[in-house]
Amino acid sequence: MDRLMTVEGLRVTYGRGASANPAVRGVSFALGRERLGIVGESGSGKSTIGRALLRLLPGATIEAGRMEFMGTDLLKASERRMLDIRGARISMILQDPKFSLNPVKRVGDQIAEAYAVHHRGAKREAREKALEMLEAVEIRDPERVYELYPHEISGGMGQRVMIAMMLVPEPEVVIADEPTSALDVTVRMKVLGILDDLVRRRGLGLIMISHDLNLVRNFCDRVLIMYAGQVVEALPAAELGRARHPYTRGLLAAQPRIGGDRRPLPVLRREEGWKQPMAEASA
Amino acid sequence: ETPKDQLVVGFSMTNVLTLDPAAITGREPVQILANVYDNLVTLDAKDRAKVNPDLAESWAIAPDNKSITFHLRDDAVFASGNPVTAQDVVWSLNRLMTLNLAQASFLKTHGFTKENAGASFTAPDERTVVVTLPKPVDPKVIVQTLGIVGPGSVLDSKLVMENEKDGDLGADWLNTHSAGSGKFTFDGWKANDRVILTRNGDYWGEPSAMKRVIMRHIPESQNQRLMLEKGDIDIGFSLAGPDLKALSAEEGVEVISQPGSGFYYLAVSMKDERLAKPKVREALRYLIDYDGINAAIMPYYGQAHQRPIASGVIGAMPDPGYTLDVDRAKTLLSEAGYPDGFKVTLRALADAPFMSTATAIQATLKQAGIDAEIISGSGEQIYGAMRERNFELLVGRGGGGQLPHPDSNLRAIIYNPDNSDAAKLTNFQGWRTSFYDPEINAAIDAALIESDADKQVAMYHDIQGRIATVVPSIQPFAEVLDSVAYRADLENFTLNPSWGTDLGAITKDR
Amino acid sequence: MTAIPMHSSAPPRRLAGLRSGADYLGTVLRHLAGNPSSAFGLVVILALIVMAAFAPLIATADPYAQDLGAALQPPSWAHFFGTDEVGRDVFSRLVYGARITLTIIALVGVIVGPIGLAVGTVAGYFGGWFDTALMRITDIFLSFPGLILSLAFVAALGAGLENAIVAIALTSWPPIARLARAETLTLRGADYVSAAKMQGASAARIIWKQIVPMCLPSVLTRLTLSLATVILTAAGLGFLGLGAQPPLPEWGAMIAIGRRYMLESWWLVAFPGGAILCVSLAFNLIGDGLRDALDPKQRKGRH
Amino acid sequence: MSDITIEGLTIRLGLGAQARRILDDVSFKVRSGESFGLVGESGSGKSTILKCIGLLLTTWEGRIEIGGQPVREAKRKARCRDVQMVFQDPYGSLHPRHSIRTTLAEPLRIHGLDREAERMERAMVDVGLPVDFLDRYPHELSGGQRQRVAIARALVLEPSVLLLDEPTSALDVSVQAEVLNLLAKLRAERGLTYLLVSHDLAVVDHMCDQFAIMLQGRIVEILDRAAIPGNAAAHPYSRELIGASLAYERAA
Amino acid sequence: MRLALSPTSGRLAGFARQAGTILVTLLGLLALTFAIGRLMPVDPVRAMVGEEADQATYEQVYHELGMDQPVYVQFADYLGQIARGDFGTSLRTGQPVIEDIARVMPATIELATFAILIGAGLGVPLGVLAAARKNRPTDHLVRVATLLGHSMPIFWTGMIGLILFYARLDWVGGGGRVSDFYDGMVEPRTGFLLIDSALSGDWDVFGDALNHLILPASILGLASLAYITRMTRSFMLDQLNQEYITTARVKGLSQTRTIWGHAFANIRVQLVTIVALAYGGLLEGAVLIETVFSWPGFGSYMTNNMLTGDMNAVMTCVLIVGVIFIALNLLSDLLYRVFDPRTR
Ligand SMILES: Nc1ncnc2c1ncn2[C@@H]1O[C@H](COP(=O)(O)OP(=O)(O)OP(=O)(O)O)[C@@H](O)[C@H]1O
Ligand SMILES: Nc1ncnc2c1ncn2[C@@H]1O[C@H](COP(=O)(O)OP(=O)(O)OP(=O)(O)O)[C@@H](O)[C@H]1O
Ligand SMILES: [Mg+2]
Ligand SMILES: [Mg+2]
Repeated sequence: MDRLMTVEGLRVTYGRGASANPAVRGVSFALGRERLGIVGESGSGKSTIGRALLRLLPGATIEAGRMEFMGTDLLKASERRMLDIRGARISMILQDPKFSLNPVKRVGDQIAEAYAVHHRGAKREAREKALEMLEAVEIRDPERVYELYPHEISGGMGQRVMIAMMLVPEPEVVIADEPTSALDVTVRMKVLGILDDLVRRRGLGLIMISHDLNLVRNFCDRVLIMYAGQVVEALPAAELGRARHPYTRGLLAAQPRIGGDRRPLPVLRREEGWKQPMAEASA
Repeated sequence: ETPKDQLVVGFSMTNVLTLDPAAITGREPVQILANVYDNLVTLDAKDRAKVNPDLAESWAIAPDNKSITFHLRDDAVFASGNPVTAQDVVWSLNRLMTLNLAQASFLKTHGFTKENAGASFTAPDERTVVVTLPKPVDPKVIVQTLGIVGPGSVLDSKLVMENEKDGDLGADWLNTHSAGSGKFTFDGWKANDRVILTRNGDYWGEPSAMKRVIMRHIPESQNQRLMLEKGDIDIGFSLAGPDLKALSAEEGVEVISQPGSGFYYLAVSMKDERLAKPKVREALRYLIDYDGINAAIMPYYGQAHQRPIASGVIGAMPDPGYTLDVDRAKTLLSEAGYPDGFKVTLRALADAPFMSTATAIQATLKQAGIDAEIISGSGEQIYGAMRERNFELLVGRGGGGQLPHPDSNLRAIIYNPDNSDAAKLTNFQGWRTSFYDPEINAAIDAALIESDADKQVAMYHDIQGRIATVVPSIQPFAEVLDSVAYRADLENFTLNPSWGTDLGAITKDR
Repeated sequence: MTAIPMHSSAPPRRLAGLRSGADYLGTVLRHLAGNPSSAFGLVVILALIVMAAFAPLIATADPYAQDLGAALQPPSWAHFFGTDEVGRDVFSRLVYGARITLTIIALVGVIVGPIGLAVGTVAGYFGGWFDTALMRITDIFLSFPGLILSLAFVAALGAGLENAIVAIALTSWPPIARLARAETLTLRGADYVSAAKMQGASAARIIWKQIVPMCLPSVLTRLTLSLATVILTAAGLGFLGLGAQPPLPEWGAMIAIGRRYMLESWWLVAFPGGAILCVSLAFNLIGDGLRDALDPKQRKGRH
Repeated sequence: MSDITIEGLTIRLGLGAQARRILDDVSFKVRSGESFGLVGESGSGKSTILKCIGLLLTTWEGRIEIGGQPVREAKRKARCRDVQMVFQDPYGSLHPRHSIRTTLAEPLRIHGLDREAERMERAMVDVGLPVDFLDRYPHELSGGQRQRVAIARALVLEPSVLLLDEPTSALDVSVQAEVLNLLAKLRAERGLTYLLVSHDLAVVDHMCDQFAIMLQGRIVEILDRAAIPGNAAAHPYSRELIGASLAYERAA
Repeated sequence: MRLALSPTSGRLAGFARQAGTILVTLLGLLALTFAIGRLMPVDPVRAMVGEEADQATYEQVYHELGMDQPVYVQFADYLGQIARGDFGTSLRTGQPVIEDIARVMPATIELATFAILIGAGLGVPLGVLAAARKNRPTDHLVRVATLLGHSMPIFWTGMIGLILFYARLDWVGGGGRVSDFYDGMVEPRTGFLLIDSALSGDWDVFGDALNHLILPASILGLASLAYITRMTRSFMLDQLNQEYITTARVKGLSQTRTIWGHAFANIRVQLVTIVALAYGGLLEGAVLIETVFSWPGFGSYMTNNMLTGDMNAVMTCVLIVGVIFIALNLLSDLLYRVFDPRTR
């Protein structure tokens, strides 16, 4: 398994001085050509990690022992250099298509643009790539959808457009930030299928951010569990059921199940000690 | 630099509402029409008491003082080419009285009416005009009246009647067209912008050296001043005091300042029981800082003057020498029963120099315990209130004087033949201030018909003496000055105190 | 089931909705003070208030005392800012004028805010023909030439400070009403408004208790910006002779009168002009700052 | 008694040409003390039904009765004391400028109820929040706590019917568990009637006895809870929906 | 801020509704103006007959003007007149109001257009710049610098401009639209001096007119600059906080392209709206600068007529301003439909 990315001791702090809010507090992991899941409750810093990797946090301070992507130091790289990396080599599928697409531009053009930024002067080619990509994410009538505006497409289509946009420049690493949270079950399954398929065929590194344990368990190779800005546990996805950290265990138990008994659901009782990662947590 | 054969004049034309000689109001239109229309006679620009021939070569006053006969010159033609005839003169005067607009009042004061106009103005032949006086007046006053622009302007009756609409006697057409025999003609004016006068090539006398005169609407005094300094205009007619002061020091610009007509005064309403008391009015007389105001505020607007008869006319007297004397005023107030003063309102136009003057008077009144609240506003809010006899104190300007005759001043400022509210004699400031003194009224009437010049002067002196003791409702503190600045390279520029400056006489020395 | 402890992650740091009023104000002020430009604005307004409060102590002379003999003196140690056309001390007049400026600002603020807020929220909440009618009226006032409207009202009611204030207020409320309406339109669908309806609250109660507090920040922001304009409009009315009446040392009127002497006696206009500039700038900057501090649009675009 | 009876509920919304039939002849019954679920695709009209019942929308046609009385005929205040609603988004349903105390006091004042403090405290205890939270503001609470406050606000008027519009979809599973437990407990204790909208069949299964599946403004099928595990639905859409949910869970 | 009449549905119904709305607004405007005319303590009759006239003359003119009719009769008469396309004659100039306005309007349009070109041409880029550098020195500098123009009484800046650039430096022309020498040299075809002189190839006149225009236009432009800058900055900040901006950056777009290619596309309609409104404001609100620069324009025409009580002229002016605002409104509405796919 060749390494695409190495992160050591990542700390991200929003704000300064008295209002400083350390959202990520020393996270380390490595990513190969695999599907790495990050789970954790709302506000635990999952999205922040994703954005920090792409240096997309203007108001925050990012520190790390190491933050490397295939030999490039992401911490020290110039903004110019980052422009070449963003999109082309690492891209990120943002959470909510409703807000993440430019409302006044045709969705097709937005996809094509992602390609064109990194392949100058090829407008027609960009269009074709975009159409191809739309087809790849199983959009039925790509020619028609290309011409639509974001408000004219459904949530599921939006999510797929977003995926198409982020995959069209053929990056090596994709960070998917809750790519399906806005979808209902039927659509969710389809979208995940597409993503999974693309990852397998292209052999890229995928970071899947979510708070849905079922999802991560199904679609990832490894899982990091975050709590309060730290990785508290790291396991192979298949072994999630055997997680030892009380937070992880609590999460697993709190889920209602179809056909389950109707006894009160176990709830989490948060403890200070949870903020300490398990001894062998670093992955 | 303005062109050599064109004259550029700056003034504020906000008040130019029409260019029909029978309907104009205020001074700016007079300045325009004076160069477009001729009168039978003109008032001398320097010697105020002198009347010069114009369309009339000569005139004679009947021995019984009941009529005046004018003899017209025979070479005068209108700009249209029509000859100027006695019929035109009579028609013009008839038109004035029939329309009964602003300019009719000059003659109405002396008994002329719409109804008697036909009998009063007659033309025995092509070249003779006879004016018969409907009531006894000093005929000299009538001659002078016919010398002022507006009532005396002679119109081209043929041309006007060609353009008559619905029996309006050409009023609509004359708004924007000229029908005169003067040195210039015009074709309408652009409100807010300019009036252009074009040389009348067929002028019966010496034609103007200027091909055209551009009269520009420049409402801001400072702008006028800058343009004058730079030579972008030749004459600035509506400059404010501070700018005139600065210009007088400027190389290449001349400033003249000479007595015009009317006074700056403090008026009281006699309807107010406090102000009706002579002692109170006398106290007010000593609460004006005559010297301070005239030195600090009035330069170029007015000069010290305390009597209601303009300087330079017959019967004028030196000032009685009132000064600011707070102690005396306080004593007078105590005697009147107001040792601690009182509260009043003081109205003044929002313009210079009224506001500053009112402010200054407010401060001196305060020293005697009189608490004056200033109300400033537009003409309607100030003089309108005065016309409705609904005011207390007021700083204003007025007092007749377009005619160089003491009667013009006295009639405007003190005369009040009927003090009832119903009389609505709003054109008399005596009535507006509710000042009523039958004795003075009679004296004014008598002086006007006195045919012996020396006796007449003595009568006017007596009237002024009485005024000093009865303390009427209006106390002048300055006499209006007309102040104009112009480029020093203009020649033959003579400021006419009746606002009818002859622009056609001007040449440029370059 | 027992109480769960608070989540450890910090609550979202939003300014909208802080504990008590005073606390809220404090936070806003701190936010404003933290930004150099709005801090400058605060300092100027503070200075204005101090000047107004302690005018008799700060002024070096009686602002109304005339000395016709010492008219139009240039700035000197005797008269810091020179004297005016009737020999009054410009500095002292400026200091006392702060009171008038504050009065204008306060009164216009007090009139315009509530009118605009009331019209806007009521129209927005009820919608339908009621909204149409109110908005038509607003449009009429809005598209009526502003200066003409104030001019007309001042002329109608008579020149004077109070009337000028009323006149300016009359022309300033429509934009605020529009703003409040737009805000209300987005708020009236909010769940907490529905919740209030479900509880049986009357329309008036909902507007007053639920909607008004939410419109307040943006209205306030807009109001500060209007106040800067108000000062200038007052000066413009002064220019046309319809502002405060003499001898009141109102800054706009001081400029209006002083401009006649401006070319020689620059101090007559420069100092009041500078003062207006500072205050108007200050309000503009505070308005900008408030916008950043309070504007609900600054909230993150997802939930 | 607070049975809910809905018959032929139809509503059109939107202006002019954009007007659309949002609900089309919807009928169902909920017996007093029961918990009834509404599931279906996004935009199918689930929330709209609740809004019609709560008279937040008034232009509907058909019949809605609670406890045998048509809702439109009930007095506003009486109706409000009977039916309360809990909204989906705990961040949007509490007024950000009102303290919890104000939020809870409002309904009491509107209805002029006495013993304000006592009632508020009881509501807080009922939903498992410490009484000193009364002086907090919404932004000082977690999502779960906010949702509890929203429930407390609904309870403070002691209604018999609760309309629950996706009350946990904005919360993560750990918090969802708290809220679901609370709702279950309250129903058990007070015999409340629930009408619960959710898109998560696991939640519906956990909470409801019966549920309706909606598609484009119509109810395609009303099923018993027991129909879920074996996917016993008849209508193809229902089958697809239940199937997908089961697949998702099984994969776990 | 958007004046827009809310986008309604159903073409025809919408159109009828809008027409009705416009009519009601205009009627309201007229009624308000009429009421103001009655309330104003200016007396057109007095203005016409002058201070010295006696009561008889006054009453005669009062009657001739129809002022002795009940107010509602006067208003109805006026409306009837307008319906027949007759806007009456100005008492102040004795000329048909429409002719007067046809003369003063181009002067103001010329001034306002130049001013807005300056204001928007500088304001929009500056606003974008300030937003992009929010809370950094550039931002503060831009805001304070542009606000300076907005915070000074315009008659004061105007006068200072004249003293400096006209009197001292002699860079620009003084008051008025053109030097007197050139007055009346070009045939008035459109009324716009610049266009007329260009049409007839009188480049001297063109240059001179431009020379007179540039200073008042710059000062007006400077005053609107602050507003436009602030609004641009504020719109831009709203957009820069949006998630789609992050999307654009994730794609690897540079900041410049993100701002101009993505954020700007979302604010252009709002921008056009506020610029249009600012423009409308300049058309009616340039009284002070027109006075200072002796500019024979619409603003001072309207104001002077108001102060004289020449209600015929004022009503027409107000009507025109109303129509301008409504037109701008419709324009902004239209632009929303064209540029913002969500409103189509
Ligand atoms: N722009 C910001 N400024 C200040 N604090 C922020 C900002 N963005 C996020 N935070 C804070 O950082 C913390 C981590 O946020 P983040 O968005 O990474 O959480 P998350 O794990 O993605 O949560 P969710 O599941 O809700 O998306 C939270 O406490 C949040 O309040
Ligand atoms: N006021 C309204 N005007 C026009 N259409 C409306 C209005 N309110 C709701 N709708 C439409 O009615 C339909 C049903 O909306 P509703 O909110 O009831 O759906 P839902 O089933 O609750 O969906 P979700 O699961 O997304 O909450 C939607 O298509 C919505 O767009
Ligand atoms: Mg996140
Ligand atoms: Mg819903």
